[in-house]
Amino acid sequence: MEWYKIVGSIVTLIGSIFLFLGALGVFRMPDLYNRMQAGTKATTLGTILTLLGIGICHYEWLGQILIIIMFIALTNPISSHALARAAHFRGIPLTKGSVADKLKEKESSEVEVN
Amino acid sequence: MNITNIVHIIGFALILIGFWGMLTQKNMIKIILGLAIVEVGVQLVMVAFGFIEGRTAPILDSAVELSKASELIVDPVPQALVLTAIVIGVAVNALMLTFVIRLYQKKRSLSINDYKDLKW
Amino acid sequence: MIKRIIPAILVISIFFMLLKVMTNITPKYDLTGVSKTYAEQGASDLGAMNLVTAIVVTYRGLDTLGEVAVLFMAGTGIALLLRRKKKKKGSVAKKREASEILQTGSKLLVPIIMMFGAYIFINGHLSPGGGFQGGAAIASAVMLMFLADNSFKINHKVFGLIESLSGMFYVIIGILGLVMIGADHFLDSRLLPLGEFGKILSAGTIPIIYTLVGLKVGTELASIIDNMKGDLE
Amino acid sequence: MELQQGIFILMGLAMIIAAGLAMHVKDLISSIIAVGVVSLFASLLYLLMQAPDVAMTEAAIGAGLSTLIFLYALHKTKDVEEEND
Amino acid sequence: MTNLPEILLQISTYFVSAGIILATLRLIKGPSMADRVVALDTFTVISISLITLIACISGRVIFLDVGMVYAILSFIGVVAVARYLEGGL
Repeated sequence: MEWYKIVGSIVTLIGSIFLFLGALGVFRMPDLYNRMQAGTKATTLGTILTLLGIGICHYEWLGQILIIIMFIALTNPISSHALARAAHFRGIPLTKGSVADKLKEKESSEVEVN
Repeated sequence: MNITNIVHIIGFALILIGFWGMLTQKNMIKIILGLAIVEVGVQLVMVAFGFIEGRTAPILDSAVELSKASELIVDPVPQALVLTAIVIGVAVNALMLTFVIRLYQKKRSLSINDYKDLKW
Repeated sequence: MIKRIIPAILVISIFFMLLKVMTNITPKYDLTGVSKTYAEQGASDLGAMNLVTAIVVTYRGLDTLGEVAVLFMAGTGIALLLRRKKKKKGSVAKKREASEILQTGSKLLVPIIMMFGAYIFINGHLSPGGGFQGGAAIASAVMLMFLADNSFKINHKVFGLIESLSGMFYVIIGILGLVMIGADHFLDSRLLPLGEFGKILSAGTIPIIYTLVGLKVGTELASIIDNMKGDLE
Repeated sequence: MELQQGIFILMGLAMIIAAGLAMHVKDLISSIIAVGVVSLFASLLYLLMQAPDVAMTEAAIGAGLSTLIFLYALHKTKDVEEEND
Repeated sequence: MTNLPEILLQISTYFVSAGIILATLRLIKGPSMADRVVALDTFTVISISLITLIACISGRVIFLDVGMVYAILSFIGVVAVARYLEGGL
């Protein structure tokens, strides 16, 4: 019984719970921006933890797994940022309880200056 | 109910859905999307023909013993066929979409019902 | 009404056809015929770890040549159909620029994706992957530059040169096999020594052929995307 | 073994639902996205059927290239479509 | 006790499958197309970890290459749809 396998599988389990919670947030959150936050932040953390756990289980694969983690950390924020910006310009409304809309404030102030 | 049969059912269901969409939709882009779904179904069925349960991928690295390779790996020939079919599929889709764009520039319509030049 | 009935009849008949096919399939339990031969002899014969690569490049090399030709014809057809017209002044619709994060990120990611595509097709005989996948990755890098930068244009001369040179060398390697090995060895990969099993420089000409195929497929798909984008010049 | 069959059936159901959605919804972007989902799950199925080469091809082409080609075609034929909506 | 890691990995596979089901429900429900794109984004991220789990269960290191391709190329589709929606294509 190797101890690193137990540690790795526990880390994987925590990561998969984060993945599940992210998907639950995608399903349950009230508006698009909240859903996007759940679907990006939680799932990115979950994926990184899952990969790390498997990397601990099979320590000889750790190099490739670190490369995958680097790719995810580089690409995931870009896609969700582009999507959120597009949804904002498309005019998809925020939910009722939201308190701040910085992009709109910035745009309106730029229009006033011009 | 083994895995080959499950994948065959999935593939055949995709083929039927794609055909139904191709035959009933009016929008030409949607017809091409139906053809893309049919392609995915056919490729799934073809890969499932070569799948053997309990065997591993046809790449002979340290996990596969070289002398007993033919008893340990799945069939590589359908995989090679599907590999080329996918690339061809996307090129053919692009060509058909080009035809749609040209037709649209001619008649300003995407509906298949507006093109009845050869209808008898 | 008739427009619903005829498709329904057709789909139901296709369903019964597929049902007939499905009930006659028995799952395989062993390799048979040609695939058994490939699995037994492929490794010692060609020195490639990846048997799919061995089949695509050497055993079925002529099919791959034909496929590259089909891809070339599709690309040419798209370029012919979507010929560009000269731009009239002031007629161009204004497009929204990409955000700064996307621009910076694409500057960071495009070289990585290009390098990764090259890694995929150079390692085609050792790991999954090969010319088609690597070509798709290179085309995706070009696509990311199109998405991030509205004024980006590809250099048609360089792309056309790479495409035609790689296609030409592919055919030349095939004919060399015909000349040097024997009459029925078109596109044979055993021109060069097979080398040590499992190293990068092994398996004869398979890495060279897959690199050429990768360059050709990548430039081909990139020019298809460029033509589909088709802004007026 | 049970778990593996369960994953196959789950992914197959997701694929069939996405394909039906692609043919059913009115708006074209949603149906292009649904076809992207179909090709994503197809790539996972290839991986489960021990065909990593095919899975890699489907991932590299179905993820970006095919979606973008459809979107360009949609962009070029857009003006009438927005009138109809 | 000896096969505790395998049991834990199986439980993680169940959690990931439940995530797929929930994201599929959002794909069906999604009122606007942007919601469906969010579902696609979630699918791609989940599928990377599923690929790694498959590689771990079947014990082949070569499957990680597919995961690498997915990790670096799958975001391009989402970016393409986003650029289309904001009118910059």
